[in-house]
Amino acid sequence: MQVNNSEFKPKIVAFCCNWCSYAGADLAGTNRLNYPADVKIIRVPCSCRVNPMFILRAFQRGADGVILCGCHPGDCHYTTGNYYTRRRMTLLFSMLDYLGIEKERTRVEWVSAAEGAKFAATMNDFVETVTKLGENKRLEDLRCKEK
Amino acid sequence: MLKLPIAKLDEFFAAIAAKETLYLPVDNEGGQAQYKEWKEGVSLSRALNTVRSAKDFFFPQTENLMEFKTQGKAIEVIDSRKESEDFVIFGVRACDARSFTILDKVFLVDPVDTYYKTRREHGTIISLACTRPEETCFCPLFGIDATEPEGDMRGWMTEDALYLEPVTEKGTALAQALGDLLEDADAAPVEEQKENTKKILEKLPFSKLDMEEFNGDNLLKLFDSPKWAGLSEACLGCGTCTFVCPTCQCYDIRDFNTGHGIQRFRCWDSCMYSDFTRMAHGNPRLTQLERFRQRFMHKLVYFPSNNDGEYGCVGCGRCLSKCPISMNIVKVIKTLGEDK
Amino acid sequence: MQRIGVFICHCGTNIAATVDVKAVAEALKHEPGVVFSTDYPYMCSEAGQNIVKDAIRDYHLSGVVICSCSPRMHEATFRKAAAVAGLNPYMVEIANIREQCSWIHKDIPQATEKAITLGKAAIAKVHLNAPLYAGESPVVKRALVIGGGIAGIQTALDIADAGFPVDIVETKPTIGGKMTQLDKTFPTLDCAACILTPKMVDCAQNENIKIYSYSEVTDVKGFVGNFTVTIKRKARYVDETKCTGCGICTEKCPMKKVPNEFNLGMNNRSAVYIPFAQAVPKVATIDPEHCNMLKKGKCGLCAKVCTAGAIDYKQKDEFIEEQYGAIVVATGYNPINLDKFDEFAYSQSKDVITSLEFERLTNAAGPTSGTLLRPSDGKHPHTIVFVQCVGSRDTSGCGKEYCSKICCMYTAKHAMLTREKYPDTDVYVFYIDVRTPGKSFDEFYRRAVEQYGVHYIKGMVGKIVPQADGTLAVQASDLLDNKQLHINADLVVLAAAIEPDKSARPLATMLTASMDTNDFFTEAHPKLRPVESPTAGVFLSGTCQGPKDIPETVSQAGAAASKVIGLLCKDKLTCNPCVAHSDEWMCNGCSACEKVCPYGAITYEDKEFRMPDRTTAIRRVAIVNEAVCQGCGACTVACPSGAMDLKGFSNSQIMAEVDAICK
Amino acid sequence: MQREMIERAKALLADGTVNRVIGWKAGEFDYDITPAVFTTAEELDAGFLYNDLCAANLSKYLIKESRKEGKILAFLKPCDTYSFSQLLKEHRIWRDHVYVIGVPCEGKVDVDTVKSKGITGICSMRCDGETVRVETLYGEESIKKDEAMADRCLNCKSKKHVVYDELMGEEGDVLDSHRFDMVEKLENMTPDERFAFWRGELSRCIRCNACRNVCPACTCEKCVFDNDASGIAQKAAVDSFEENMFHIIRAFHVAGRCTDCGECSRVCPQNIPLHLLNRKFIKDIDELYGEYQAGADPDTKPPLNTFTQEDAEPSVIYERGGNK
Repeated sequence: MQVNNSEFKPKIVAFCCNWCSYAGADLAGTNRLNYPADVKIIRVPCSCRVNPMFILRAFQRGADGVILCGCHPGDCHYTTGNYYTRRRMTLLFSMLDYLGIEKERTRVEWVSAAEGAKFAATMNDFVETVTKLGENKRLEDLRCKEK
Repeated sequence: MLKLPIAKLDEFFAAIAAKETLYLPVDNEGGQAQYKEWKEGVSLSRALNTVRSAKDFFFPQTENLMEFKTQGKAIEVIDSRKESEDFVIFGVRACDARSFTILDKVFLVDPVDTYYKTRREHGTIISLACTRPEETCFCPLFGIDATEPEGDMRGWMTEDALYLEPVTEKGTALAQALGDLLEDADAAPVEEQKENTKKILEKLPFSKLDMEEFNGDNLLKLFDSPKWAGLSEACLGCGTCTFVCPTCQCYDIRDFNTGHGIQRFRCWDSCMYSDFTRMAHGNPRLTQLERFRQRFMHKLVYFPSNNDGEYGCVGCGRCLSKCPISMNIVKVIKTLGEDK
Repeated sequence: MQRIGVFICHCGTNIAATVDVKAVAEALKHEPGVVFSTDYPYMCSEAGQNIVKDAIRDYHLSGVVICSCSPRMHEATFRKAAAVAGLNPYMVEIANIREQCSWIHKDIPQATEKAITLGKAAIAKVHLNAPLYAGESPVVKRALVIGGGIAGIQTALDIADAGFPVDIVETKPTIGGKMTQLDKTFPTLDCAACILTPKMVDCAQNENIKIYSYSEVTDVKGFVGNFTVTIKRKARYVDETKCTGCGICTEKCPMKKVPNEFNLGMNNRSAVYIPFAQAVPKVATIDPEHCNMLKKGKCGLCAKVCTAGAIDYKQKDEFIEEQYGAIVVATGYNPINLDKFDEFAYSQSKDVITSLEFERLTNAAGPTSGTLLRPSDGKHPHTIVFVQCVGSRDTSGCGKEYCSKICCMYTAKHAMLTREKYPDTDVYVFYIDVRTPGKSFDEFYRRAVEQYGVHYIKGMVGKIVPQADGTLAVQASDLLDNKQLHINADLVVLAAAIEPDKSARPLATMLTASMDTNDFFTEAHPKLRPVESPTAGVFLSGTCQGPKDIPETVSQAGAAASKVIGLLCKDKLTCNPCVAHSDEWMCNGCSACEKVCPYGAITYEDKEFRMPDRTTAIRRVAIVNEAVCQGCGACTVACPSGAMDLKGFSNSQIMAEVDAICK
Repeated sequence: MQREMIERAKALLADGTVNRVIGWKAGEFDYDITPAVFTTAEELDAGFLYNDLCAANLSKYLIKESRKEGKILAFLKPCDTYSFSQLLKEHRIWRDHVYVIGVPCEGKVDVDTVKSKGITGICSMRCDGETVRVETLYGEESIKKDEAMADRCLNCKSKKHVVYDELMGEEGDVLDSHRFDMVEKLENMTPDERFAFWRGELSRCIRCNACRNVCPACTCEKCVFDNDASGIAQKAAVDSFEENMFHIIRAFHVAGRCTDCGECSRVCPQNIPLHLLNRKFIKDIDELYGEYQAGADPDTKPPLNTFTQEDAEPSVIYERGGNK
């Protein structure tokens, strides 16, 4: 399923943990499962490496959506990393929502190394959601817009 | 003396706004006054003064200077200055009106700060006499008459009318442009108001502080005073006093990578900050005591020494009411002044 | 400014068919710092690697970006190539333009544009890379085996044979594990004790092996090559060094009504006991819950009769700390609790037993000295029903979803042995499927059916109702004949599912080793690294990893041993250089990082600093043990000041990637 | 109380238990009180003050003060003891260099709140039971005390001292406050309304850093926003994004550590209700991970540095209130 977004192309940053989700993304590739090219992946050792600063930075620089993928809770390569991620991101997303920033622009999804199909489906769904929301206006830095 | 019935105030604002952008003090969500652009429905704040001073109009908190774009090894420099438009600031109090003179002494002397100069040239100031000064006001200490503020045009607001008096060419031109909206008037009500206000100004607790001690001759004595330690010990090192001050003029120049180029901008800096004037070798003032001392020595000693005795303070009282720990220039003057 | 070389791989047509590789090479050539950009059909080939190496030398590259397949595939390849050419291997970054680009996008302009963006992100990152150097950590040449069953024993023996000291920690008073309770073993029907007990004795006699019986691991610190393990030696109130195992105390002990766990409670033992005759170490243990002397301070008989003077009522739990280079988990299994299986009347009737209890009933050293007698009345059973898959392959939620793997074979064994010894007995086996893959396994099962006349019935037992006459009414369905069956049995044997020992979960937490939802330890790779845990230095042996029979357990035990030996042979280990690092000038000493570190890699130190204002200050700062840190980065986010950063994935590197992607 | 405190301080100075005292010093008017360190009985007599206007939380000063030679006597209000305890937990204060005397607090009168009632030219302000008598340049005024208090005192969370060496006056209790009412009100708005609300508030930020510098949880040796190497250093809120960024990250960095002392909102020259950001995190933590009061006890793990396997998924925020 390729999302039909002929006009607005969202910029999506996906942080993927090296051990599960990045491998899941690789598996999606190996299985030739399509998802929009708007998704660009940044490899991090563990989802717990992702600092809220990175997420805000992405929005500042023009991202329209940021998704964070990690191992399923309990399966973290580092045993506990994603549990911290879960708390941190829950609070961060809740704060963004509190400030009136569309909460659908941020997401956490647990994708294992075996879930190539889930990875592709997740990305398709996320791109579709963000495309519907349109451009990120509430957390943008006008200086970073291309003039 | 010109007069505008108070009922016609909106009409007056509209007439100015039709020509130029008009800014005036407006109550904000925080329950305080702030300069905002006048639009239909916006009303003048009743507050004595704004939290941020009027210096923002000529020396904004941030200002883009230029942009660099690189293509391969070529660098293109783009001037970020926008075409300046004329604007009018209404409701500037005497203290802020005087602050422009002080800022001019910094920015308009050689080398002239052209960014500042351009804004100055495009701005017309309509000042407004005070009628209800606060306990924190001490402008009389610096020879400022709050009943007769400086500006391109000065005004007095009574219960039923706004009295105006053009002072400069710019002010006269503006008055003429407004034409028949303003009528000639007798100055008596203004004089009466001035008298009343002066009585209150007399009572202000800090309007007669002893400033004798603060001159260049005492520089080292003041600098070495052991009292700075006690004065500065509670200082949080925040920039509140600096940023609400109408005469603080220090700025930092920074580069911001926009992803498409480098935006060079300047922004207010505060001598209270630990990285103020940091250089390659490090910071010249390592402790908060030194930083605190710098701010007051500058306003009370260095600046007057270089500017014919004019202090770098206009007595607006903003720092008195806004300092988180209630340490301020008045306490400094009183404490150090004792050592005569 | 770095001098960066960019290398675009075609991967044959894998990349080149969807990504315009020439366009990518051309576009990236103009990025800041890029001094060389090229493409090649197979970058990972020797010729391709040579292009990289030559460019590093010819263009004095300080950074390399390879746009190719996933870094999980060839990052190591290119890092090695860079190292050969004299470039620090950590100055190489991979842009994944195959799995995450060419393979998932069909539109060539789109895929090309994305490949360029990914390349730019990698370039942006490499600009901020710094050479990293792997540290080294010494290897303690001693192994710990947790669990003294056949898995632990075999692993320990193999490691000891290679010349390394190895300690076994066993919670029970003796090593031997479940296998000591078994009677015969399938499919050869040799006696379990006969093949196990010599190995137990070997352990006891091997100079390299030290057995901590009646002991538990209570704390594990450290990391591969250098674990510090706290072992709790539970007080057994008998001095192991003095006890000769003569057994007089057990005979004289007046408290003889303690259910004997070795015989699964089917007979009794004394309060001071030796689990069984061939126990290793063969020393007595006083059970504090039943000993009158320990409970009430009255008795003391065993001390009086002990000629060796080994009894010590004042003995306390002892904690010892030992260093190990490697840890093998061999915690084994237990049959599941059958409380949730009321329909089988396990708790209501003594004559409904588990297969393990059946083993004891047929074992010469068991409660009946090997004669098969009903536990309720001691009579010989004439009709025996075996029920398979009790709690295995159970999706109802009462049992386990997995297959316990060993039940089909041991039930065939039980049925066959019963028919052989007691030909007058009718034996029924109810099964869902009979699974007998394995050498000589199916032949064994067929012998049970064909030669010994065991009635195998495909179907499940629905209910077992104890009758007034002492028999058990078994209601079952025969799925093949599609009919209901009613059998009056004298004895019912349940093939209870097996599950990991309860000690495994807390142990996994201590070891920071991962487990699956069933509490079986997870292997580092299900196919390629089946005996290693993902936690470096922790290895898996036996049923703690999944259900296994004895030969499989022994072969896995040997495999784990060989991995341990491989590790202990090294004098030093190279550490992952992509680890956390704290800038001590920015550190607040708040301990947030320490709290989230799963490896205990962060400690604190009060250090003296010469401050910029020329004063001296003592500041509490975090210190990362680079050999312990695994580089997850949890600490970097917990740190509010940003003092803690991760090498190779630094804040600025990740933000540079973000910037490049969002541009 | 003030007299008693001065006497006790003098006694502790005299017997050598402490060599300094941190407290509040009288200013020009009754309300402009400055935290100060006193070293002699004379200094105490001349300037030491404690009344219903002494609002500053002194705990943060003890980071530096406790590292100096000798012991310092600190008078801490209930609120301040929470901050103090949290700082101890984070190893920021050398406990054995501080002698803590807990002093009661009946809620502090806030001059900005009084001014917001239209009273100007305040030259003197005295609490007289439940009434605040104000002398102004324009005559005398009076106002009820609870109308003169800031939100943080009206919604006081606790009158209990969580840590002290000695207590003066009666010990109070942890209170049931309505401190989350405003957070809830915001949560019940539509996202658009919330966005408008916070834009209106945060757009006034002048990045003076008063909130950060006064905050007893913000104790970094170098703040990320001052550190050019952090990549997010800012000196001025150049853009609406930076206003958001600064306040979100600051709130996040103190999440689970903020004791809700309310100093941030007290000192904000622009009257931005910054405590509503911190309270949001506190409320979320309470609701999602169980009640947690930072500073209340020395042992519990900060909620962001721990977890349970059953924690809510981040998707919980899609379902939770706040999207009506």
